[in-house]
Amino acid sequence: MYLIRYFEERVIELCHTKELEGLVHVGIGQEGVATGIALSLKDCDYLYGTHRSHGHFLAGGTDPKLLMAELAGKDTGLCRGRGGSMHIVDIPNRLMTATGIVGGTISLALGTAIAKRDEGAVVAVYFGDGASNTGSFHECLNMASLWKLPVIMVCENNGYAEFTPMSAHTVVENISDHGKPYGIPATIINGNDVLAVLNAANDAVKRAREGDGPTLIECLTYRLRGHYVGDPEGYRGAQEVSEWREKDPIRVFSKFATSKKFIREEVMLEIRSSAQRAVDEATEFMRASPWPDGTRVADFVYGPSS
Amino acid sequence: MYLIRYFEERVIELCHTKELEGLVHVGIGQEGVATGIALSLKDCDYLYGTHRSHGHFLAGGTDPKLLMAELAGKDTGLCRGRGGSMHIVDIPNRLMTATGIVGGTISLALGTAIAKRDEGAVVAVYFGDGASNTGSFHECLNMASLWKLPVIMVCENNGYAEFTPMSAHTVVENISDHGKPYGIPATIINGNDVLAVLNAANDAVKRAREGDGPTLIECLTYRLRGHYVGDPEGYRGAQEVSEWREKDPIRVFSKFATSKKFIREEVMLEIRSSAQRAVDEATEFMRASPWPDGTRVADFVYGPSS
Amino acid sequence: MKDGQRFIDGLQRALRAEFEHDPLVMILGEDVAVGGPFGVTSGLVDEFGEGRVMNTPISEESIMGVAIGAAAAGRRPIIEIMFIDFLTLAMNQLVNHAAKLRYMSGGQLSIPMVIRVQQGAEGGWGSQHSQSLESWFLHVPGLKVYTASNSIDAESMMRAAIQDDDPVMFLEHRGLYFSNDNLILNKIEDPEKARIVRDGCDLTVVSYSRMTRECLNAAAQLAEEGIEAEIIDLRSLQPLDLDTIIESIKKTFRVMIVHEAVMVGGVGAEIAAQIQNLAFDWLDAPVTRVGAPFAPVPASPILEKAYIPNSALILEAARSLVGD
Amino acid sequence: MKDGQRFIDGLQRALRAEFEHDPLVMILGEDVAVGGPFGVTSGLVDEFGEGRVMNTPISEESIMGVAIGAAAAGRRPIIEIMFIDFLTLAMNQLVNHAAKLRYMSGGQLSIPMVIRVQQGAEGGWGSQHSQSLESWFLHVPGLKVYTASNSIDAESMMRAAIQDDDPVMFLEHRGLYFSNDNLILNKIEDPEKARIVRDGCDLTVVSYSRMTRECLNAAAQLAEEGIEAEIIDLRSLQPLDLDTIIESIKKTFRVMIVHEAVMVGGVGAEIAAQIQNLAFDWLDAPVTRVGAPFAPVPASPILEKAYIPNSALILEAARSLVGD
Ligand SMILES: Cc1ncc(C[n+]2csc(CCOP(=O)(O)OP(=O)(O)O)c2C)c(N)n1
Ligand SMILES: Cc1ncc(C[n+]2csc(CCOP(=O)(O)OP(=O)(O)O)c2C)c(N)n1
Ligand SMILES: [Mg+2]
Ligand SMILES: [Mg+2]
Repeated sequence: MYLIRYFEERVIELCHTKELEGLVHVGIGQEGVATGIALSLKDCDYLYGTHRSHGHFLAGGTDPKLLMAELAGKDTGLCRGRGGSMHIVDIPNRLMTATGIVGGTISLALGTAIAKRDEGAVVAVYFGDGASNTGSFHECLNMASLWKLPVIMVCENNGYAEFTPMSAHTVVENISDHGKPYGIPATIINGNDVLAVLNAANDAVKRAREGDGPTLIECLTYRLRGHYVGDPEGYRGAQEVSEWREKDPIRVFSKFATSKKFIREEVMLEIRSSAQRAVDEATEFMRASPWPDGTRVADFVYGPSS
Repeated sequence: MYLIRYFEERVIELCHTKELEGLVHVGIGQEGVATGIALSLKDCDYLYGTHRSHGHFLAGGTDPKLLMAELAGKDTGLCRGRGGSMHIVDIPNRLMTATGIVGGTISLALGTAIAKRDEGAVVAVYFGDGASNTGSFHECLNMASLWKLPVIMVCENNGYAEFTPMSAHTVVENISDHGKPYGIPATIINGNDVLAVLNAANDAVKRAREGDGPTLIECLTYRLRGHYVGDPEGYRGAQEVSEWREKDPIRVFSKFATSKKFIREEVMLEIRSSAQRAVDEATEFMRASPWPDGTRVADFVYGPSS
Repeated sequence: MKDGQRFIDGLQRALRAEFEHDPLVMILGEDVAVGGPFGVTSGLVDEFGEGRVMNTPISEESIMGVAIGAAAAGRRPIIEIMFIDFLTLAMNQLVNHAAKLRYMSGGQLSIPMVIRVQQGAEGGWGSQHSQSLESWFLHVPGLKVYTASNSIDAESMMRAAIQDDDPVMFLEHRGLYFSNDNLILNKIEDPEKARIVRDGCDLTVVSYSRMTRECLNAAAQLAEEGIEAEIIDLRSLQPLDLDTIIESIKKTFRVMIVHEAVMVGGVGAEIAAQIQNLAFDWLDAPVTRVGAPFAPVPASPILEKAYIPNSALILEAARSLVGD
Repeated sequence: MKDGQRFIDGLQRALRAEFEHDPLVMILGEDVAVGGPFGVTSGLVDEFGEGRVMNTPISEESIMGVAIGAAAAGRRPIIEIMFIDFLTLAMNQLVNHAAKLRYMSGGQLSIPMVIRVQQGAEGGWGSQHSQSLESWFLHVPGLKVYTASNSIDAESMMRAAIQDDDPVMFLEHRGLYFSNDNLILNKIEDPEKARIVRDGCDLTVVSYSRMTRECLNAAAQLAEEGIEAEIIDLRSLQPLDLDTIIESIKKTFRVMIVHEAVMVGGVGAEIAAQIQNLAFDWLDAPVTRVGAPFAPVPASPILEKAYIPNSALILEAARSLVGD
């Protein structure tokens, strides 16, 4: 979680200094979800992200160097600079793809589940509260339940779709209610409690792996920063943000872990400083990396045999 | 109901003799729904159909002559021959449009409701059990409830989407279950009981007209003929069809009405023969009508001012 | 009529062969397990099971996504879109994911899938069951677009499409399914090469899909008038085999392009633009285009007949082109 | 910079004026009530209320349908699609209903609506937030397609679009929103007439939207080399004002078309095809097309720069065209 937090704080700085361009969404405040879900998955499993997926990928094993280089559009980036923040892909870690299309990866996850269910794989996919408005989400609930697919649908409910609070984009009380008509087991949990996320995810993974079909996990969380880097945030008050700051998943977990002595103070410090080091290294790597060759802009459109 | 039934039986004959071409879907067996809904609406209300809308339109006041001419592609047809069976429009009767796109009119109905709610109008829209698989249906449930629109969503659940029984296209038990997450009042009724349909529709219309928002009415019914005229119907057994023949909405209502003496036998006979006459006249009218002028094929693409 | 020579027979042979040849091949779509409305996939489910022949709900956007997700994970899915008109519901997944994932991932992902699409005007089915939208897809880098006018090409090109590592749209004209080939054709190995279906020296006629047949009809009439048309069936629209076209023009100096789609913004526009650039000095007359008028497809059989380009229209355009 | 001369100011004036002028006008879209991500609709909700400025959920397909249903019932809705890339989700309603309902109903229905679409590549936003898909819509009878390159046209054409009785797509290039007009322009009453933004006699350059500005930059450089380019800003893409183009060609004998969209299958294809037909004998050289390479829009700023056609590329093409 520290790695994700420090990484994204660095991303914001680099956006401000224009070392990073593009439309960048950070998930600061939502690290508990990314971390809990990633911990529940095995090497054989697959994951799909959203437009806000740096954390999903880092938690899933992505090398921060390759990610930072990608965000900067360098040739050493995960996607050779072609993807950028919203379209990262890390196949060695089975992080299939992020997407700039809200709700766009849910159906992809179903397809991957069909392809890989016989190998015992589970597929997790993220989507937001806003994405619950998209028709495709509902089409996928139907198909996932009809075909009993080993899919974990993780809703990061941060209470907003861009600048619109949930109460203004739906009358539905809980996103997890959508599971009911389909008989899809659905839980609501505190997404800022990484252990709660992990527990719920473990249950869902178990169910999926045993052939019992999909699970919907609604993680209540909050993004402590703007919708995108540069968002003036006129749509919410400082009070609300500071209340959620108290529930910062990293703060909550650190306090819990050190107070209960699961993790010693020194170890925690070491975790933090190694995360900081990794982010520094990633930044260095990004800076030292070459730009892609502009004349190769039309590479990778078709496969090598075409 | 007799008019619809006789009309569609004639349509089938005319398809077989090739006087009618095109892809034609009849709703024989489902007349109870069309009739009950139409009876609940006032002149100021609007209605949207599906690909199977001859009955919806006839019940809504469409002149059988103009409809028959349209199905034949004559210049005197409702749409000057441009629409055909799946794309009929009858604006004088506020029958806004049928559509060849499954689930395609639900959102249109919402828009018309927004436009006309201040005039006290109610908008009814039909869709099938198969259409409940389309994302747009769910997007519309959300918006209709969010905006409390005066919309009546009428599901003609005939148990099949083309050749696929409902159990194979969804695990959802009742289409009306989809109303729950949105707090949309939803009822399941016997769609072959025209009075039950009328009752449910009256309630829904009242609610809509009083500003209390949308209602979902699931009408259980059955199409006694194939999905389209010419369908070999390999996907269902004769036993099933004959069971439903017993529940034919016209037979049920006629028996009820005459046995309870609501309608005298002679009146019923007169209703039947006048329906038969209307269908004969429609056929004559269609036959006597001129074809559209082929050189005007690109008329009506843009409005007169363009 | 020998059944084996119908367009649909070619498709069925290709599907069956690829299903047998590669266990990763699968098909999904509405009612495909019962054969679909035209019977193209008839019998597949009995032979290869529901795991590989999947009926789907009416959810075009998401079943396109499902196919992409399966392809991304190494399967070779074929998705059937019952009518091209409904492909409008799946454009997001097709354009934003299928076409772009290889690129956006810097080559990490392949999306080996076939999008089978039935299309075209025939029988008075009206504006929403009759369109020809292929030109849209020419404009989408990452997609390939194949068509066929006969059973031989239907078979060999479908097999090639399934084996391709990129998303291939395969357009099937409804008016062709049950038609018999009226020519004995050789098999062309490369699916992306055009086919010269008739030799001629007076003008070049470029077409594809069902219109190839109308062109052949017109050519027979033209021959009686002493005009010999060379007819090229493009087969692949993306990539386009310009070489074959230009070579022919160097012999005929005159060219017309015929398609059923609306003329404005159609495939003919791109071809005409390329021809006038590549063969500017070889052209004795402007490139002529024949396509549908600027209107939706009408339902009335009389209007539909007036709408679809036919051999009379082609004849007229050819005569005026040669007279130019 | 005078604020009032920015592209976005023109749009805002048009929206406000039409909202005031006609109570049937309304707007709907994601976050429009808070101004949208670019602030185009800022303040409208305060002035005209939530009944006319409606925030919608993320449901592109259905909000397009809602707009159509409102238009069919007599309203004049404007729908904002935040990025053209998401319009792929609403193609069904746009193409199968908005464009066809007048036709299919035999003229009973009118669909007076405006589809405002932000689009274009700028700032490294990547393949799914940068496309230029306008050529698709040229191929759809029933739609009109307007663009603007400056605040004057943005204002007058948006007003005309809102008053039009047919569905009009209004394309807004993100790279223009906050740019100031660099020319003093007169207002052209007819939205469907092209604008000659620069006179010249050596070649004709046809463009639209942001690329008009790149063409002007290139023309300044060309003038220094003694080449005078006539630059035509098309404004409306459907219908196309071919007359203005052909008239210019009769003076220059050379023409090139420049757009940001992928060259293959772009608007330039249709224009080139029409020009070579209408002005065959007037052309001293083939119609030249400049457009993006055949690839999705890359995210990397360096690649994006290499991708978007710029004045250097236009210059090069112009030099070679004039030298031809
Ligand atoms: C299909 C589509 N429509 C609209 C957008 C613009 N958009 C980007 S993020 C966003 C809000 C998404 O909300 P949510 O799903 O809750 O995710 P969050 O941003 O809160 O993480 C919107 C509307 C988009 N990217 N894709
Ligand atoms: C978007 C779309 N997908 C597929 C079809 C093909 N199709 C026509 S009717 C139909 C089944 C519809 O089932 P249902 O909604 O239950 O209506 P019913 O035919 O039973 O009246 C299908 C799949 C279509 N017309 N539109
Ligand atoms: Mg959210
Ligand atoms: Mg049904």
